[in-house]
Amino acid sequence: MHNLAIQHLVGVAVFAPLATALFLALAVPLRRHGWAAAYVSVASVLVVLAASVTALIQGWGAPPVEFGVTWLKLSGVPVASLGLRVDGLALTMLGVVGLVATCVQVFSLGYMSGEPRPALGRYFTYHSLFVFSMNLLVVAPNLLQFFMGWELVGLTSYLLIGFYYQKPSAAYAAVKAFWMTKLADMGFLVGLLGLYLSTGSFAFNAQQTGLVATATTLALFVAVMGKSAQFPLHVWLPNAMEGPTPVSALLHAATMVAAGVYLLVRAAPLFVNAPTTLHIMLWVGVVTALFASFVALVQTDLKRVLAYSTCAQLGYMVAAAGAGASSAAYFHLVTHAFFKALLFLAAGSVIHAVHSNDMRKMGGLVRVMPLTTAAFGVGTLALMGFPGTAGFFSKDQVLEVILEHAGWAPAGLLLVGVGLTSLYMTRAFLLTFFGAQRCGAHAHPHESPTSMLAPLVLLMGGALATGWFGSSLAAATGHHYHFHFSVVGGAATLVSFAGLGLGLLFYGKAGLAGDERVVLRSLATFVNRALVDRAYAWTFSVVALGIARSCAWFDRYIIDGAMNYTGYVSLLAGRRLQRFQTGNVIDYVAAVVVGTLMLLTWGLFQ
Amino acid sequence: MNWPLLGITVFAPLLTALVLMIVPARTGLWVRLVSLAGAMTSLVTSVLVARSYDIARGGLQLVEDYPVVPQLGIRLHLAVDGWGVSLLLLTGLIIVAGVLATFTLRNREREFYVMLLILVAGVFGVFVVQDLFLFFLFYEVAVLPMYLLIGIWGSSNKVPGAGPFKKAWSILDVGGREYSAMKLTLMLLVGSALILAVMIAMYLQAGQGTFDMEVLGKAHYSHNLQLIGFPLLWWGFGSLGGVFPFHTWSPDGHASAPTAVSMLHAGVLMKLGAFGVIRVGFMMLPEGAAVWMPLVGGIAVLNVLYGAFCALRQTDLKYIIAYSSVSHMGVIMLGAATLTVSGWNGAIYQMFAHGIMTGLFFSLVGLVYERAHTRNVLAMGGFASKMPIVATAFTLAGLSSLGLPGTAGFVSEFLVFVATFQSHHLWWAIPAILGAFVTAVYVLRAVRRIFWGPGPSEEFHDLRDAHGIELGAIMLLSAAIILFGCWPRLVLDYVDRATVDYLPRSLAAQGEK
Amino acid sequence: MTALLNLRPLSLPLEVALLGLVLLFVDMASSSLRYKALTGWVTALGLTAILLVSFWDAPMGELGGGRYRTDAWSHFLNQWFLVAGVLVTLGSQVRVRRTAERRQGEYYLLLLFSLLGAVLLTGARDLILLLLCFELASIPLFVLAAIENGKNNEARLARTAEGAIKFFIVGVVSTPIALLGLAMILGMAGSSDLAVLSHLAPSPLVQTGVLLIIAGIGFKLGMAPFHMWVPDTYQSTPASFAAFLSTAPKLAALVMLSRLLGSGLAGQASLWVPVLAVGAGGTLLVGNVSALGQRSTHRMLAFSGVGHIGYFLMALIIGGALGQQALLFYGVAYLLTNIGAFIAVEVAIGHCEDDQIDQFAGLARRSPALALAMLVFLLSLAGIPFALGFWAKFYVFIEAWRSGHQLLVVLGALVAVVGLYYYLQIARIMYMVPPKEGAERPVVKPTQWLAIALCAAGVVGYGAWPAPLLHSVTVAAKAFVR
Amino acid sequence: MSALLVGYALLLATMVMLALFVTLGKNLVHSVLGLALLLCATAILFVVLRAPFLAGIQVMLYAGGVVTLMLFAIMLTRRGAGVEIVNQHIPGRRLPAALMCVGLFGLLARAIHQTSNWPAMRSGPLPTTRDLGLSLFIDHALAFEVLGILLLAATIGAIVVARKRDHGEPEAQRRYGRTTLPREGKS
Amino acid sequence: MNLPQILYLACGLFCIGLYGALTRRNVIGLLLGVEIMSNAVNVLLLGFSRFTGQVAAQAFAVFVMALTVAEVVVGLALVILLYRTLRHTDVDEANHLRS
Repeated sequence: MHNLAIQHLVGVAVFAPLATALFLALAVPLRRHGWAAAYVSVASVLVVLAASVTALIQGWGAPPVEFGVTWLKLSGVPVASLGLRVDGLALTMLGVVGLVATCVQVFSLGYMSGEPRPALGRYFTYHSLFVFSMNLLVVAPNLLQFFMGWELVGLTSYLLIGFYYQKPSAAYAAVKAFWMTKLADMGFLVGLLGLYLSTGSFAFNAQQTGLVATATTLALFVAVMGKSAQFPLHVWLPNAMEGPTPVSALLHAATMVAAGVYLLVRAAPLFVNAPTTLHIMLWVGVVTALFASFVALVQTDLKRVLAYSTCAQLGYMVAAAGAGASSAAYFHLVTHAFFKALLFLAAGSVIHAVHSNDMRKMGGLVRVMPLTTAAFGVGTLALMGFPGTAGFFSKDQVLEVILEHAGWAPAGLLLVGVGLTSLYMTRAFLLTFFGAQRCGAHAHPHESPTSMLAPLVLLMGGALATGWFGSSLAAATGHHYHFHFSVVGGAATLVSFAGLGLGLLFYGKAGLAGDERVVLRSLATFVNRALVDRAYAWTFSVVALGIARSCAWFDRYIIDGAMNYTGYVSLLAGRRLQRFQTGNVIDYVAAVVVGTLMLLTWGLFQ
Repeated sequence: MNWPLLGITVFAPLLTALVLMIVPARTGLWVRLVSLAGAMTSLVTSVLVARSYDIARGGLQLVEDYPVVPQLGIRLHLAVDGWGVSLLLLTGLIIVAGVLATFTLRNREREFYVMLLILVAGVFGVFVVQDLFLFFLFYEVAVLPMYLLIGIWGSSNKVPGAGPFKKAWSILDVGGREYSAMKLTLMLLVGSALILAVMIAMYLQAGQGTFDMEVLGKAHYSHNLQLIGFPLLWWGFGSLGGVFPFHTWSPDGHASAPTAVSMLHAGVLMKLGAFGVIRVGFMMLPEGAAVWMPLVGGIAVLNVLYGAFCALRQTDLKYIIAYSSVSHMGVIMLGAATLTVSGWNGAIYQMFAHGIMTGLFFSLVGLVYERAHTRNVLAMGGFASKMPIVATAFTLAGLSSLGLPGTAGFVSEFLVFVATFQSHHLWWAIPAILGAFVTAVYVLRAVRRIFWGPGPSEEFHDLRDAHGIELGAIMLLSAAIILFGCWPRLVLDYVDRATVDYLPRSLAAQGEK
Repeated sequence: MTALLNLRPLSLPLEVALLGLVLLFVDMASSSLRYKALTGWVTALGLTAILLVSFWDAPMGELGGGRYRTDAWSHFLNQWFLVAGVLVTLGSQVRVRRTAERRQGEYYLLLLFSLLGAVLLTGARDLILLLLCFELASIPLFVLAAIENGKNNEARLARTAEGAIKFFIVGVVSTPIALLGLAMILGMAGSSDLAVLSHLAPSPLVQTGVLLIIAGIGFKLGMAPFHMWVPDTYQSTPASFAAFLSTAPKLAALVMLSRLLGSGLAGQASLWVPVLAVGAGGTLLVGNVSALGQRSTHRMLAFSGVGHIGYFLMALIIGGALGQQALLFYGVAYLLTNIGAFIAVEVAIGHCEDDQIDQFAGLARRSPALALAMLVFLLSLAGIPFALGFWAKFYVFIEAWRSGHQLLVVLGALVAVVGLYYYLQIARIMYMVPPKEGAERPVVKPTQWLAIALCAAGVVGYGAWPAPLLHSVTVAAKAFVR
Repeated sequence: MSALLVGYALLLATMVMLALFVTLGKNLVHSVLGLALLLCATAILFVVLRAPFLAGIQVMLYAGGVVTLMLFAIMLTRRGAGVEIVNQHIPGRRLPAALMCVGLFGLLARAIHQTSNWPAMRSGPLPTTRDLGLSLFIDHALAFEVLGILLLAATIGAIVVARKRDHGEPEAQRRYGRTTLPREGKS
Repeated sequence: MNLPQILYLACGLFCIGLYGALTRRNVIGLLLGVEIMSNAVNVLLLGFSRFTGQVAAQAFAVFVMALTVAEVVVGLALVILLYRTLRHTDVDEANHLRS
């Protein structure tokens, strides 16, 4: 009975948003009204939050439960089921999703208030759909359902990035995001199938060995790279910033992109059997963390800074998972969810005020929007890993386990990344909120309404506090963790302060002019060449479209041509034959005689 | 319940067609209502058939058997297996949607619906008839009305041949609707001729004096017949199934066909071809199939990728969808060629899923074309703001076609991919999965070009969203996509039952080889 | 002598002859043009009556020591010859009244002569009798083809004369060729009785004879390359006469070949089967490919008819009862379809100066029923399911495959697709091309409707339910080998 | 005996020469007359072949009837009085035609040459005219009847075809058609 | 004097007649060729009759003659028709009906 209650709660958490989304999709007048839809959606997400939190409290420490129905039968035998897996991991993640989603939706009430009403309705419908998809993924009892949720969040990401579909760049960004993640998802599919074929199930803890394990997990990891924006499949994430900022906060910072890491945590039993994969993961994570940090350093778009920062932080998580410490990755995931959501929402608040993403058009906002500044500041500190904030604990754990399992080389590189993080965040913070006010004459920045500030406050709390729950979180996922001071942690803190100092040095006085330093400028030129982006563009426009062009030509002129020429030649043959039909009867008589001769010759000599 | 459900399902459209001939032509509304009633009758009886079918028992059920030509052993032997149940449902859905989608047709609608209903009767017949001869006959009945349907109600999209192709192209009037109709008919009939020849050979070699598929399926055929007969059947049925070199009627045909016809044709008719390959080719000539299987599978894979790439290049909306059909039919053939339970289930389910999906696609394309008066996607843009429902449904269909979970397309593609992993030809999986990705590329590209981007320009002033009865078709099919994507067992359990019955025979032949 | 006087087996031909006599009197008695139309009615009603009588009075028996014998086979054929006669008489009345008003009597009389030859032919079991009946069936056709067509229309009259003279010239050269062959056979056998012929020992001269006969009859049949006259003559004659010319005499020629080769010279089968197989293949190809791209309806149908002869020859070389089944079935299908098609053509475009297929433009709107009927005939000609023509082809294919002519079957099936191309051209123009400026609804008289409706009913009815026809064909074919 | 043989050979040679004259001659009337001679020569051959009755028919029917008909036809179709009727060959046809005919003759002759199982001479006397009559009226009685109808049909047909056109006639005649109606049916 | 000789003669005559039929421009000239051909058939028949003693061959010959006459009668009528409508009797000029 006890378990059943939890399942009901979790079920509500999963299906309430689905019901809402369907309801809003079908109740056209309601949706077109906009606000009504918004409130329905917010109400539903509050229900989700309540259910999630209750379930979390109720199910704390309880043994995992699974509940499912057969979804697919082959040869009359069930092979796959859909259902709920309720365990610590799922419950905490549900909580995170519920909380962040609630914050974001409430924030959106203010942020999106200027949208046309039908668009507003659409926006909240998508949001509900997203919450459903994400929760479906979170509670997935097997890899198949996980995949479904995985794809559905990809879909909602696509829809939400393309929310301003009339803007060509947004439309393009949405499609690009979908393509990239879909390309990576092919890996998921392959991994899924490989798992099924080798073990006969879709379970997260199926036992594989050797090459099969490596292949399967590698394939799955490709999907993770796509979803969690790991180098070199990260290119969609900066573009994804074309979506509304709350969307970036929820999907492209806190939850959806973290789904990849969640998979690594969820399917850790699988990955454990594949050391090669883990090794690759580690280095992909490290490279991403470093690369993205460098790129973030020279962005002028506030959201892009945050986007690359997300990339980098996901790189930390992946690296941690690659080091075999999925709990550390999960810890960082959770803390990151809060402070990055906070950062994005604060950035959203700013953007709402100045109507621009460009940091060069901001500055000096601390005077008009103090609370936002505070929120952003807290987020920045958390991200930098300022001692006591959430980021401090999680990053510390990540670095520590990496050092422990993988040695100094990756850990050292990640330390450099920590310094860079501090540097670019300081830059962003200073450029946005301090110095001269650069938003044109006709803009009148002002503090955002309460609906936007309340979530900020809530998340500020999260960003500051979650770090202290590290051990509980580890316990929930069946691990042991206890914070303790370590060498690498200390080093990280030092490096972080160094970055902060450097940032103050560069930008404290100079403001925007800080970007003019030679190092940064050369970095900017290098990064702006955007080799990765161009490689993709070239692959698509030259290779893929080239193949497509030749296929189409081949089809039209060779395949169809063969057909057409068959017809054409038959018609010509008909005309040729008709040429024998001269109209001269003597020819006909001659034909009779020739026919007779032919008959006789052939008949008598056969 | 002793109603002859199958008989009603098959002959209700025919009777409706006859009734239509009596209905005065001036009363267009009556024509449409009568057609709708006929279509609904078939849908309802299809559902009843599904309900009456006992999955646990399996095999052929609801048997009806009447002699037609006793001298040749031809019988009207109607019976349904699990596959039949699912495909009947599909056909019922599509024809109802098709009639709804053409409710706005205002050009010789009586003849149109007569043809349409005759066609549908043929389709229903193929799925439930258990006599090879009548199978062929219904097949032809389903194929032939296409000629007039496309030729009269179709649209032209001339393709001027370039360079050395110019002369032949202009003489044949490539791309014209009459050209398309003729090409379609001739290519399919060449296929039919081959089928006919093999059918006669099978009938004579079995020597039982009957065309009963059960009997013919168990008969022993010489190695030569198996070896030669199978590729001919594959060619013959494959022509309709859009198999690679014989698919070339399909883009032009679909592009020229009117909405409901495209819906039915891509939605159901092409399935007849694939169904024929499986039902007659694989199941009756299993040894031949075993020998040719690598080629069949290889071509199927080629289909998937080739169709997708061709679609990527197209700028004509209908061509995009038409090539996507070619690509998806490859998935069916691929599933069939794997000779696994999962593959065959996937193939049949793909027929079902693709049928609904492409039906939806073509109904939407019809709407867009009707309102935009162009099919050139490059000229479009921003339509979503004027026709949100169409945009949504189109996206939904696109998602199903790229195999997004929660849509029917996912289930079938997933099953087929599982099958390719299980088959002896693991490499088939790679291009197949890649094909699914390319599908994502062209579908979303099309969505972006048509519905997204800056608002529709001045020339598209009479864009209106789907409304009234048009919504019926869209809603019906959209709901079906989601329903059967979320809960595939509604259909898959039937399919699975039949596959379990049928597959071992083919596998045994494979083993012998 | 008593055998000679027992004319019971001859009753059907005698009835036809009697009808001819009646017709002669009616013609003479109908003093004014107004009454000339009576001759058509008399012929139609008379033939119908004979047909009806033949259903309950089917005399079987022999005459002249077995040189003439009626059995189920001949009876079946006779009935269908009568059907052809009735249909053509009905279908051509309007046209005959319009263009040959003063020769209506002669027209029907000659038609009856030709029919008489055909119905006598079916019972003949003697070389000489066969020849004479065959010629009786043929010679009136030369005249019928020449009967003027088109009032005061010099161009059309010239065309008619030209077509007729071509028909005649090719025929008149072919006849001696057949005669030479027959003479060789008869000389070598020493008797004209087919029963004696079947024991003929093979020798080069006999073989030559067989081949010459095939050549000679191949002319009438329109087998390639003896088919060249066919399109010209069909084009020059009115469609309602082409309806007759393309069916009854062809069937007669097939009867002749069946009798001569199938029962008389069955011993030489190893010679004529391969020869005819090649002939069949060539005819299929030449007929169907030549019809591609034809703009003249008559010519197209003529070449299509040539193509059909290919299928007939396929049926012929199967041999035995099975072959006869296929042949007779195909014959009935072809007869109903082709007569229907030609009459429909005459109704649809008969009043036009030329017979270009463009004249069909928009027929589906001008006269939907006529267009539908024409479509049915076209589909049947093409061999599309649920039309009688499909069953006929199918049956021929089955039996041909069974007897080992698989390649011919595949060829036949493929050229059927080629055929579909040009048949659909007419369908296309009827249904898809808008009517020309000023094109009127075709005027269809009741007799024409009746003829077309009967043909269409036969094509569709037997197409939907071929079992009864198949049954009677089987019975007839069994009698053939007995 | 040898004289008979010489005569026989001469007869055959004459026939061939006459046939060649008919086909190669330049004047149509001469050709027709040549044909009459050929037919007469054939009649002589028939006598030699012990078929005197047929020889008689040959002379009467052919030489008398057919040739006369042909002459009539020639006269009727002359392009004008006094113009000599030239019996031309079509240019460019002679060589192929000759080749064909020679080829055909070669094939036929080869068949005759290779045939060895000639039917044996029937025992008893050669058939007489009486035998022929019996054969015609008993064995082939029906055929003979049919022949009658055939000839009737041909006659009627010939009249139908050769009769003057109807439509050029004055309207008055057409209206009172009774007086001008043909009576050919009686024949 | 034997059967093959007569047969050779008959075939020879036949081919000569055929030559005429193949080359003559005038319909009547063509008919002359045909006459020679059927005459040749009769020669052949009577040859058989003489050397095998069959009466059937003779009977056949009678019919052949009658048949030929019938054809000639119709043919000549057609010639007259042709002349009347086209004002000539040349076979190679009647070539207006063609594809």
